[in-house]
Amino acid sequence: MTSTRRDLIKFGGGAAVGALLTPAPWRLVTDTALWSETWPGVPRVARGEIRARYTNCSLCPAGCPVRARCLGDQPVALFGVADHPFSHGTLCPFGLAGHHLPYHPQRLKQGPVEQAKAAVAEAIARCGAEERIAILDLRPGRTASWTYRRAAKQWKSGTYLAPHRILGGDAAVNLAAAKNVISVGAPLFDGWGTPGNVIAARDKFRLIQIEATESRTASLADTWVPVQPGDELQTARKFAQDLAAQGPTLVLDAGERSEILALNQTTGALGTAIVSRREAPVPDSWNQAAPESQLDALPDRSIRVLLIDESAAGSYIPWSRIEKKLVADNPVVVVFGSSADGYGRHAGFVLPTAVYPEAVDDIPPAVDSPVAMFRLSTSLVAAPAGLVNPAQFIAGFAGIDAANSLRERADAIHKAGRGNLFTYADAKSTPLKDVKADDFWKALNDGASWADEAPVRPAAPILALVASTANATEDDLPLAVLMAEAQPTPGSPILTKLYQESNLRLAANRIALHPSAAKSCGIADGGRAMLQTRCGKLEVQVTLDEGLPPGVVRVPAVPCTLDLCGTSPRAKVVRI
Amino acid sequence: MIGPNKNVKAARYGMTIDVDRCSGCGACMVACAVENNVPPAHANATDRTGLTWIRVYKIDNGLPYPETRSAYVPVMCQHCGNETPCAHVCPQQAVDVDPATGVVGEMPQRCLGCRYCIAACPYHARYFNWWDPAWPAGMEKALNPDVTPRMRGVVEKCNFCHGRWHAAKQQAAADGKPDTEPVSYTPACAEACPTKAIHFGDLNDPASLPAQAAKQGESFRMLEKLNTDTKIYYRSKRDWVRRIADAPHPAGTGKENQRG
Amino acid sequence: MDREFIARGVKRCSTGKFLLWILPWAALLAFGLYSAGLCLIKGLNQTNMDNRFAFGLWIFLDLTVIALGAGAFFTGFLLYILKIKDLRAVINSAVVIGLVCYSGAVCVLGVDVGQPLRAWFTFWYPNVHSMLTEVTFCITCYLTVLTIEYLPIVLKNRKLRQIPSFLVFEFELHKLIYVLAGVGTFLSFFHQGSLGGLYGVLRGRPFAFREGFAVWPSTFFLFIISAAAVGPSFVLLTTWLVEKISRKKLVKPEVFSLLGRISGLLLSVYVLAKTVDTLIWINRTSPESGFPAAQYYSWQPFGTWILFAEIVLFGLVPALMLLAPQLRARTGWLVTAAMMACCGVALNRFVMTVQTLALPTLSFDRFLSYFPSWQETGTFLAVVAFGVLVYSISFRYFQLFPSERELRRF
Amino acid sequence: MLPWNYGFHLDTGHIVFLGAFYTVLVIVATTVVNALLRSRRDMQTSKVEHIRWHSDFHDLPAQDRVCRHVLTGEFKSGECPNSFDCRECETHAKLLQVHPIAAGGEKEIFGMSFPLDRLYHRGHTWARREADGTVTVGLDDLGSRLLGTPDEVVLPAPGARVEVNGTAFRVRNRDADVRVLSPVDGEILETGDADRGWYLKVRPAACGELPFRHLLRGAEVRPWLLREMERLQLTLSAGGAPTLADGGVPLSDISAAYPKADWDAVCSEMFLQV
Repeated sequence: MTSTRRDLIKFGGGAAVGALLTPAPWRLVTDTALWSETWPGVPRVARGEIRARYTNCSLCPAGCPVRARCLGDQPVALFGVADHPFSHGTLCPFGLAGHHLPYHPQRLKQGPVEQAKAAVAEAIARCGAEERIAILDLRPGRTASWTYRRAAKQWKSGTYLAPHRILGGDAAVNLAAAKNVISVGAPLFDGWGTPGNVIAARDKFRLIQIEATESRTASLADTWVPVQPGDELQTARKFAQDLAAQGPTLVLDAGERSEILALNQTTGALGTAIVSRREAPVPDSWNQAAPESQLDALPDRSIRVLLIDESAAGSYIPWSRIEKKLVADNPVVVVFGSSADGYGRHAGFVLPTAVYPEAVDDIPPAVDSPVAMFRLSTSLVAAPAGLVNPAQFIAGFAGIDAANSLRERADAIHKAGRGNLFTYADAKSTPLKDVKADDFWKALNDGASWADEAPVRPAAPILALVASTANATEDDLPLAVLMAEAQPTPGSPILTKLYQESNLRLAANRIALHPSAAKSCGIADGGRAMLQTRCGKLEVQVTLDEGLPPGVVRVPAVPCTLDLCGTSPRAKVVRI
Repeated sequence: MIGPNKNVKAARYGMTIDVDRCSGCGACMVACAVENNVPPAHANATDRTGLTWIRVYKIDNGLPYPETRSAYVPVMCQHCGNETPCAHVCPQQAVDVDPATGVVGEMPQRCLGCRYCIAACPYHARYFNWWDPAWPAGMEKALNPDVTPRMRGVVEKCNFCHGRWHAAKQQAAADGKPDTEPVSYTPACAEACPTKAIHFGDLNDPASLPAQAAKQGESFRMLEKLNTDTKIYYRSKRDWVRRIADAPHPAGTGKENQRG
Repeated sequence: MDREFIARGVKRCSTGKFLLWILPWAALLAFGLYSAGLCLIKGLNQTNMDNRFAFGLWIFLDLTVIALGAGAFFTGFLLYILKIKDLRAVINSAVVIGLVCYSGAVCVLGVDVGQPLRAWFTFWYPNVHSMLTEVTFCITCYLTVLTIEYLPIVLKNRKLRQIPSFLVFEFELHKLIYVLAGVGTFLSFFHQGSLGGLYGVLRGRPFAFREGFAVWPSTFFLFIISAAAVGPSFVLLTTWLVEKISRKKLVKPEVFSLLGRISGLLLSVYVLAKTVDTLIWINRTSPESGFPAAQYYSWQPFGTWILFAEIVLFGLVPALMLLAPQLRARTGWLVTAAMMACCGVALNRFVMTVQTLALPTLSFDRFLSYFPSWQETGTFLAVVAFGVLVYSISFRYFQLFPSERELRRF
Repeated sequence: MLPWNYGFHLDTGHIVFLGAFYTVLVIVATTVVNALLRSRRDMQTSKVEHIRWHSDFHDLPAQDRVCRHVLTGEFKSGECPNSFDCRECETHAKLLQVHPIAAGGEKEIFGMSFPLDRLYHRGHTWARREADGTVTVGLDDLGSRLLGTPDEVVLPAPGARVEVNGTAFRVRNRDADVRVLSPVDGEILETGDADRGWYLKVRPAACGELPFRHLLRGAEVRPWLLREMERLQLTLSAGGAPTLADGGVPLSDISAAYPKADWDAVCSEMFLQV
């Protein structure tokens, strides 16, 4: 038989109708929905081989061990290292989002490097006899810190500055040995020491939190003692007397005020809960280094060149205190940091630095580590071009070689041969003397930490107490300022979950007031207001918090607020 | 959608959360967002328009300062087992309860964003994508490859880290374990919690920590009287904390006692 | 100029005057469409809704207009099924009102969802247990029916009916209209009900949750009755309004009073049922789910006054007014009562939607407030403008009130 | 929705729900299709005129639809169920048996001439049976006075068919555009004009008495005309025009006398159309 066109059409039509009776066309209709899965604005996730890489978190001195879940080389999630004897695999919320920091929209990538070089060189050249070249290191104890001290030594007027600290340097805290802890607002569970260690030790000591508001730490304390700001000392003293009998009683203070930490001398904490700590060995060639000195010790208007290393965050010194030490006629201030929001706001030059997890740096032992530690934060993410390494920048001026300082330090530690090396990949702890120098260095770069061996009898340190400067009474300012956090917290973009998408933490542009206090200023919840102190004013949004005492304003710890309230703890809130 | 299968040994994944251990640090919220590719907030987002699959609320005993005592309660999808309110109301089967795991799943590519499920959920555990998801330049490289980001205009919520469950399933298969056995895994929040306040496990497995915790006297579930048979058990030694399980009791004033 | 489009023997204002009346409404519609467009293109972040106030002005609007539009199906039901011939005088108007309300509601729903392009999924993967599925199916079907019912009214236009095929089709379709009326009634009963069920089934929201019969909570039936009760009232109201605006006599006074009586009867039934339901809810349903009913009303500003207003002030009072013949005889009273009835039902829908979401469920929730953004309000106004426009045009060119022609003689 | 879709399971819920949904769809669709088919049939069987009259009649005010026997006072009240087509009306047939219509009556009513040799249609046309079996159709006196001297008369071509109550011819006067209804069924043989006194000569479709049963005659004419005058008066007054001089003879061209009246409306009333 022959098939005509008519037959073909018939066949086609029949096929079409038949197809309608099969699932195929209907499934196709269903799947048209998938286009909207990848519609504009929704990024496609990459695919690839998943592997683990290890490093140490350098966002704070805790330096928690980190296992990075990597897609190829790109970290996509960070975890603790579960078996680590000190950190117990804990990461804080900021550490968990650390791998986002390189992508922060406010992140600084370019800077006037050459101009800065020229300006510094010129300033050093015309530096007067009484004038100084100062390096401010916010996180002392690092290898970079040694580089700074060595550099400072090269200049006749070189000075190495570090924030004043009583605990965390030569004197460290050993929570495991404490029977009671009297914490005057110290954020034990919110950024103090090494989170994993604090939580592990928590069940063994009794915690008395003396604080005006019920902070996170207070809410987990055995006893929260609400006090009026200013009455902390008496209260702490009272408790110290009562508790000393029951065993080593550690007294901590958020602001490390000497008069409060001095209580430790009477509570049997010295030598038990507070021990002296050796620093990790350094090459002998380095002992030509300037001593660590404090800002307040310098005469006013004496700093000609100030180089501030902000790349490794530490305790923030309010600008007003720095500012009065600078010479009057255009001093040169260079800030090394990853954002311009810190000291960069006041500096002539802001030079961009690498951030965690790009930067290669070592992390000094945390305040709660009774022994010295040496661990590296290695580079998990390639740093963009045009960044500056502050240590090498400064070393360059001083004409010293710091390129290999980390390796040299590692070798020095290895030479001393004390302590143990804990490698993360295999969770193994080996005595350092059983490790070859190269293996040690390799291990440190692949994710490991060296811990000094604990002394047989811990020595009692001499606390570096200094007479505190009493603040002038400011009765015209009705509200006492309470900082929400100890220091500025690293802001990964995803932390909006805590600051903006929930009110779990106080956002940078907000302050918290008791409803009655807010009412007296005529401010409603969410209203705009001006926060005023001796040092200036700042526009903020007000959040009402019935958990606060009426006479108090709770302020987030960010550089601008710390500049504002750091030195003058009283403020007033004016409606706008 | 996984149909009910007779010979599958069904799991009932659940959690026990020790409120007395929660420091309210927010690690769980961050870990959750990282794991599930939840985008950072849009500039105009607030605590009422954000995306927080798990959200830590600060609660207090309602007494004035200085008698105020507060605690932190992480609240995520409670994975109701009985007439799951959201699954019940979804007009187009975008929400389903997996009989093999008891997990209440959300299918973003099926959702039309009517938000009826949000209205239906008494735990406010469901979140709507009010904005297009946006990450800072370059950050999309750091997204979790196991989870597809959701688009604007759909509802999303905690699914007990479905990506991790899936990975665990595949691992089990690779290890030659029978497909009918429930796998054990840990969601991001439980893994990240620094104080180990959150524990995850199979409530059908008497040995699992949640199953045991559920039996303890100090355990409670949110709004138990609604008879939604939730799978998140909370725990506290403090009476006033346990009372948050009940309906709100405004002291005549309509005073709000939530600041989380 | 458009004279040959206007039916013989009825007076209509001049084209210019008509355009003048249309203009502001058209402008309002344009503004509304703009704001709706914003919501569609930029997303629902343009609204003030949020994760806790997931429904806002729009859902309230939908529930209310659909209740008011119920006049269409109920009048049709009374006229074609129960053969109450007097209602022929308003049926066309009722159909237009229904069409306006339903199409408005459907459009707003289209804007209200986050992914309008997936709206068809509801038909593709229906979850038959969801009240919203029932609503979607019924409303779309009924909108189709209304459109078909509207067709004869259009085709009867003086100019159009000169085209033989239109004339004939209109004639034949009108002969079968009772079938559509029947279907429409069936559909309307269900979606009016399921709109009530929408909130009644929310066991997670004990303020709204109600026990019921089979799969339907009591609100299902309450919504049906209340809609049927307020439908005629709204038809009465609009007719009166149109008479006032066009300064014409459109229907016989006895039709007014008939509508009033129907409305009154059903309203009183509703008030009775609602009272019983409320008592059961306060004393059993709510406490059983752990929520003492008293606490709902301790959150200001929604005190017990709202309950009183809903049931007594805007329920019982208008019901009695409409039932009293001597009051019904006076247009003023009749219209006031009808208006109150409409407000009552609107208030009921408000309580169901807005108050339900405002009330906290977790003990550490706060009482939430919500105020619509201008984009939301704009979209809302678009529906109103759309309604006025469609009705005005229909009134000018189509025979909404068949008795108008003979009434002009007296 | 469909058995092949994800999540479709044949449980009671689905069956009941989707069953109901599909049923509704089918019913609605059938109704519309049915209406379409019927109208197609009507178009083919050219029932347009028939339907137009029915739908017009349906829209006439109740008091214009009264039975002719109400006019004569035999009944108190009653709407005509057959839309003025008494040929198929049993009641009318019976009544004719009981007492046939008196042939009497006068040629002059209200000064208008209504010759007795004609049968009158309620749309103001008359039909006269000629000796040769044809029927001449014309406007009655009131009709022609209403339309006065027309601006235009559109007559159908010879050979065209007309049917009872269908359009016989169109007359335009002022703003009035009137379809004059035909009193008889039949085929047009010849067309006349106002001067010849008649407009159409028609060969009737059927012969005998029956085809003319619906037309008014003899004694019926007067009461009918009385009613017509009332209606005219009402429409005019509604148009805001002064009323006719009571009992006075209507002018030869009423339309000219009422320049203000909406003459289109008036004519549509009087010539039974919408």
